[in-house]
Amino acid sequence: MNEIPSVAVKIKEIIDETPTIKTFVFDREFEFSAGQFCMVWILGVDEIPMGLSSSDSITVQKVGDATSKLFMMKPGDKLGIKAPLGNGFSPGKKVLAIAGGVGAAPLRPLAQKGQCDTFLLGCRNRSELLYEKELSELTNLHIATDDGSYGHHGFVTDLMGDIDLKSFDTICVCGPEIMMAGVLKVLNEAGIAKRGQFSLVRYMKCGVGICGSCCLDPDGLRVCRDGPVFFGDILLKSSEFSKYSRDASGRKVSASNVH
Amino acid sequence: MNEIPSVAVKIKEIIDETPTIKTFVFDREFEFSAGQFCMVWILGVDEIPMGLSSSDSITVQKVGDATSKLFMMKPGDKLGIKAPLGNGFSPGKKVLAIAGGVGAAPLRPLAQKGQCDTFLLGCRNRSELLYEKELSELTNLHIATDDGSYGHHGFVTDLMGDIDLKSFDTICVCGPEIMMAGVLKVLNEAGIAKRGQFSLVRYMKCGVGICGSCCLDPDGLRVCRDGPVFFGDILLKSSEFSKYSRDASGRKVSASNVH
Amino acid sequence: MVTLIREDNITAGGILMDNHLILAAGILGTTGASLNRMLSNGAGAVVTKSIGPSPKEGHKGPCVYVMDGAVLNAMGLPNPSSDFIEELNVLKDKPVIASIFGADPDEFHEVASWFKGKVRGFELNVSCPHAQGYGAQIGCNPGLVLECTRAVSRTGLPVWVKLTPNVTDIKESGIAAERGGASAVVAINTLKAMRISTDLRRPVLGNLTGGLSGPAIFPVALRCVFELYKALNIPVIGCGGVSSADNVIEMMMAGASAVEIGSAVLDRNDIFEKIAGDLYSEEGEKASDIIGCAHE
Amino acid sequence: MVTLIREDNITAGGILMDNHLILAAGILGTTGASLNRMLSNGAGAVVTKSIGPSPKEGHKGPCVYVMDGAVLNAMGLPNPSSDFIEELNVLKDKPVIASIFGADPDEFHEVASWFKGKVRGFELNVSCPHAQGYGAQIGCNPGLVLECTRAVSRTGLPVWVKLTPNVTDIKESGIAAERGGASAVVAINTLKAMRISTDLRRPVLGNLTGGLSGPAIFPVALRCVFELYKALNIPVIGCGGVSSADNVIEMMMAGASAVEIGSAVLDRNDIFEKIAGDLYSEEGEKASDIIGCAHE
Ligand SMILES: Cc1cc2nc3c(=O)[nH]c(=O)nc-3n(C[C@H](O)[C@H](O)[C@H](O)COP(=O)(O)OP(=O)(O)OC[C@H]3O[C@@H](n4cnc5c(N)ncnc54)[C@H](O)[C@@H]3O)c2cc1C
Ligand SMILES: Cc1cc2nc3c(=O)[nH]c(=O)nc-3n(C[C@H](O)[C@H](O)[C@H](O)COP(=O)(O)OP(=O)(O)OC[C@H]3O[C@@H](n4cnc5c(N)ncnc54)[C@H](O)[C@@H]3O)c2cc1C
Ligand SMILES: Cc1cc2nc3c(=O)[nH]c(=O)nc-3n(C[C@H](O)[C@H](O)[C@H](O)COP(=O)(O)O)c2cc1C
Ligand SMILES: Cc1cc2nc3c(=O)[nH]c(=O)nc-3n(C[C@H](O)[C@H](O)[C@H](O)COP(=O)(O)O)c2cc1C
Ligand code: FES
Ligand code: FES
Repeated sequence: MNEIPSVAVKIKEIIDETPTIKTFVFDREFEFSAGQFCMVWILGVDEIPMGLSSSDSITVQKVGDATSKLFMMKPGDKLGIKAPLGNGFSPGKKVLAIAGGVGAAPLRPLAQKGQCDTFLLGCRNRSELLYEKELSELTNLHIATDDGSYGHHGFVTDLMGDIDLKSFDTICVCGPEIMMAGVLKVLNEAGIAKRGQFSLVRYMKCGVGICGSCCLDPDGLRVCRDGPVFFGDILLKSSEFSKYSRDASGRKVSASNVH
Repeated sequence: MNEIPSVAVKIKEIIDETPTIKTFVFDREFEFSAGQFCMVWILGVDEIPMGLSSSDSITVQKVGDATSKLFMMKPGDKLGIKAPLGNGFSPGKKVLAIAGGVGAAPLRPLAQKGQCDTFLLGCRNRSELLYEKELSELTNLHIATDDGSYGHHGFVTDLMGDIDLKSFDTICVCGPEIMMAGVLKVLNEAGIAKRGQFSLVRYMKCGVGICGSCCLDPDGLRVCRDGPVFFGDILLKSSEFSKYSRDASGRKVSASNVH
Repeated sequence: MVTLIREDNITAGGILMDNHLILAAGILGTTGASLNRMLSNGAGAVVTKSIGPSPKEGHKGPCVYVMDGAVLNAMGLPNPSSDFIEELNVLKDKPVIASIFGADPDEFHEVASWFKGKVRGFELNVSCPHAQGYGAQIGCNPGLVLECTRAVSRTGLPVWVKLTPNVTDIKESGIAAERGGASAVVAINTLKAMRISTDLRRPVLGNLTGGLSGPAIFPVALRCVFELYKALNIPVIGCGGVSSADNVIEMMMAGASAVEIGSAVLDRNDIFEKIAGDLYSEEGEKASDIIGCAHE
Repeated sequence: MVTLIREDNITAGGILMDNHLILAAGILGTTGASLNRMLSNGAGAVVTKSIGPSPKEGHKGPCVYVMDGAVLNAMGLPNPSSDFIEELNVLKDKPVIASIFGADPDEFHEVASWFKGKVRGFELNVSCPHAQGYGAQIGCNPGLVLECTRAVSRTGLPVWVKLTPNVTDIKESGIAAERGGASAVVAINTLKAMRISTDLRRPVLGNLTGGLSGPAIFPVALRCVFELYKALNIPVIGCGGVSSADNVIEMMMAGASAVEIGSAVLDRNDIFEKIAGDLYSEEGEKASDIIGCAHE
């Protein structure tokens, strides 16, 4: 086995993206491909998985202990980063990205690398919109808000009707699992489930593929090592996707609690 | 640190060289340069250092427990060999080899590789003569016996007077330490101590340079790792060479007990 | 290389398995699907994540630190407790061993009772080096080891006792397990260890110290197997740092009847297939001729 | 990388040395010349081969087995006993620590008495894992550790006690040493371990089992230093698997006041020069700010 070091980084800049989301920029870059993630060690608190939102940043939604501690940090503070981990997206020629909420984070590098043609971005309301300016410059950006405060009033899946899905070789998706299930359903109906690539979230204790806390039913695929990105046809066969996940102890939690 | 494996070899052939010396031929070859040695693990008994007398053999004089056990072995029996160890000879263009007794063993590969012009071989009596036929074919061989039963009657050092020492770029020497001291004295008087390369024997416990049992005074050079071959000018400065050595416990033993 | 001939009905410590290679406890053993995957990938039997009397979330991260040739972990025995039983539904009639833990003989017995009819046997975790009140805190007390073993033996299923190397004399723990009615001992669990990030000036594990596994501990595991084989009459299952077929043979020569593999799954997920492929051959020897042969 | 600033008068456990790097006992420590060479090659102090009450030839070979990143040895404490004293003549006024062993407090005291006026202090070997009646057989008995330490303390010279990790709780041994008057504890000696040649079907050491050293044991050594630093008031000297300047810093962060280096001499004979070159710099921090800082 080869070392997976926890590299010390300094926070160089903290960007307020939305009232609940911040981007933390590090003082060093990591080689990675879009969709790969890192384990972020918040000293004295916990180590948590985060998608790389660029070669030197993570974009974090505050949801609990560790993310709250992160939100209290200041430029100059240090973190330990294990990166890159897992398998990212495999973008084809023409790529459609579909994001819900902070799910835009791991998709953003596709846009930055010029690998994304069209971007469908959904969120609760206008203030929760992530990377709008950047994405509008780099991609053909379509927006939907749950409350209609901006763009299309409704779900991001609605936007899929407006575009020629079949013209895309790859559809990269990240967001709440119920939203991703909706996307997969549309793709499946269009007969192109295989073109869909979905970035999943499961409770990760080790992040490197040894502990088993992130395994998916029914094949035992590890989200941290075999994923986090899975092809649509694989997920169609999953008895777990969009139905349940497991918590830190390994007990099942139904999908309504899955963000 | 890199592994130094104890390679299992089968004894393929046992050659009776003299009444007290046998050559054990292995079923596998080792890359080495003349003068390098191996640690021979005689199962259940001990592990002892032996010069490589060719890429697949050692030539052993029976002197004690381990060598006696070796003498009882038969073709097909197994040994563990760590090889090659230490630093061998660095032969120049024209090489003179001077051997006393079983000291011919580590010098023999020089002859086999065509790197040896002249070979002075000394031993107790005719029956103790080692490799005579082979060496006479490969080199310009001169022989001396202590009892005069063959060749020159006297010491091998006497033979040095018969040849043009200064015509040799390198003089490779192995034999009892008192004999090697004699050779070094002659070389030094001729002003060419530096051309002499001497293969030393010291009590070795590890053979790999970590335990310190084989260190030479006054510089602490390790015979197993920095040697076993040392240049004449280094040995001229040695307070230990030809005077004493140390036994298994590290106590000094005077040179009369050094073989 | 020395190889084994494939034999039918391989049993070790009273448990029938498909080959001599067993997935170690706590490695990809949290779900039935994952255990099933390891069986499909060539494991001859699998040990579950250690299950205890009540659900545990485990320690805060970092929980695992991977080094060159070694792994450090302090998971803190996260487990879903009795909820785990339903994971076994997909493993019917498969060679599954339940790893269990508790704070005392009663807890061990209670947890064991959930598994009756669902597994081929038990492995008692009395050896985890980083779980307050559990694991090694029991394992270093031979009296408690004996009592816990006896409590689970009452189930009638084979009981393996997994020992900690973090004791002055592992043979004492082994003898206690044997006296308590164990069918086998498993040696070893992890070595108590730690690393510090010099850049961050902090231990790299959330729990500060943890357990060392992987190739680095193989020589220690081998020594424990060797000592236990000599001291006990029940079989010894080797565990610790095994990452090749030759390591398996070496463990068996030291006295192991079968071998558990954990950290090596980091190298490749199909490590069991790979090792089994190298381990068995037509010209192989009988396992019984290899087991303990280094004692001559 | 974190570095140290070169300071004058570096002392640890009452012993003045030239830098924080010490040659470990039994490594190239059989002769005065060899110890001298290691000092010239950059060691800040040297520990001698362990010297006992009567000459010993040690175990039959093989005595050492070198693996990738680890060394196994069973030398069997070969030593010339009192004959060793004359080896120290070439080491006058140099930072030399005598490693000594005995079977009981009286033997320890007797051996220590030979060294008065010749060394800066003692290191008691109560930790060698493969010497019948000596070493770890004393080290795992806290009462004996205390008595032996007290016996040598009577010489008035600083006494370091080198501890074995092959015990259930190394803190107990450390506390015993502290009570006995030790100036420091050294952690750790080797881990009890073995390897078997599968081709030859035999343990690779003449003594069957031996002691594991080198990088593989670094995480165990670090944990021991960390635990002892927390439990004791006397300084801890780190030892075990150190092979780089960053390892030295890591040991010091765990609580080591200085660090011993053994097996790494296999990589390069000038390992002390190399590590010291990397360890010290103009922009370095004070050692006192680094020692124990991982305890925050
Ligand atoms: C591959 C991957 C990529 C991710 N990328 C991002 C990202 O780019 N931006 C972002 O904001 N979030 C991301 N997440 C989710 C993020 O890991 C959790 O929000 C975070 O761990 C919550 O930690 P907490 O201590 O603040 O919350 P807690 O108080 O611990 O719990 C809040 C919720 O977070 C989830 N959670 C907690 N710890 C973990 C863990 N170790 N692994 C997975 N989920 C956990 C739990 O399901 C829980 O319901 C990603 C998760 C995964 C698995
Ligand atoms: C680099 C080197 C190359 C050698 N090459 C040869 C060779 O090619 N042929 C040959 O016959 N002999 C060679 N020897 C000497 C050989 O190692 C000893 O004769 C042998 O170890 C004796 O072992 P024993 O058990 O039979 O003798 P013992 O009964 O142990 O003792 C007999 C004598 O052998 C010496 N000896 C014993 N063990 C060792 C040891 N571990 N290291 C060094 N000396 C030891 C002792 O000084 C002792 O006086 C070499 C020695 C060295 C150091
Ligand atoms: C991440 C991880 C989790 C583990 N969890 C458990 C556990 O729950 N119960 C247990 O008995 N051992 C557990 N272990 C120890 C392993 O089962 C095994 O004894 C140890 O890792 C040595 O084997 P290896 O070197 O092949 O990994 C765990 C080890 C690791 C690395
Ligand atoms: C060949 C060898 C001989 C040793 N001899 C001794 C000894 O005589 N006394 C002692 O206290 N420790 C002895 N040790 C242990 C070392 O001093 C040290 O504690 C151990 O090797 C761990 O450090 P390292 O990993 O840097 O080698 C020996 C170690 C080796 C490898
Ligand atoms: S988080 Fe441990 S296996 Fe995925
Ligand atoms: S024999 Fe050990 S150093 Fe030379």
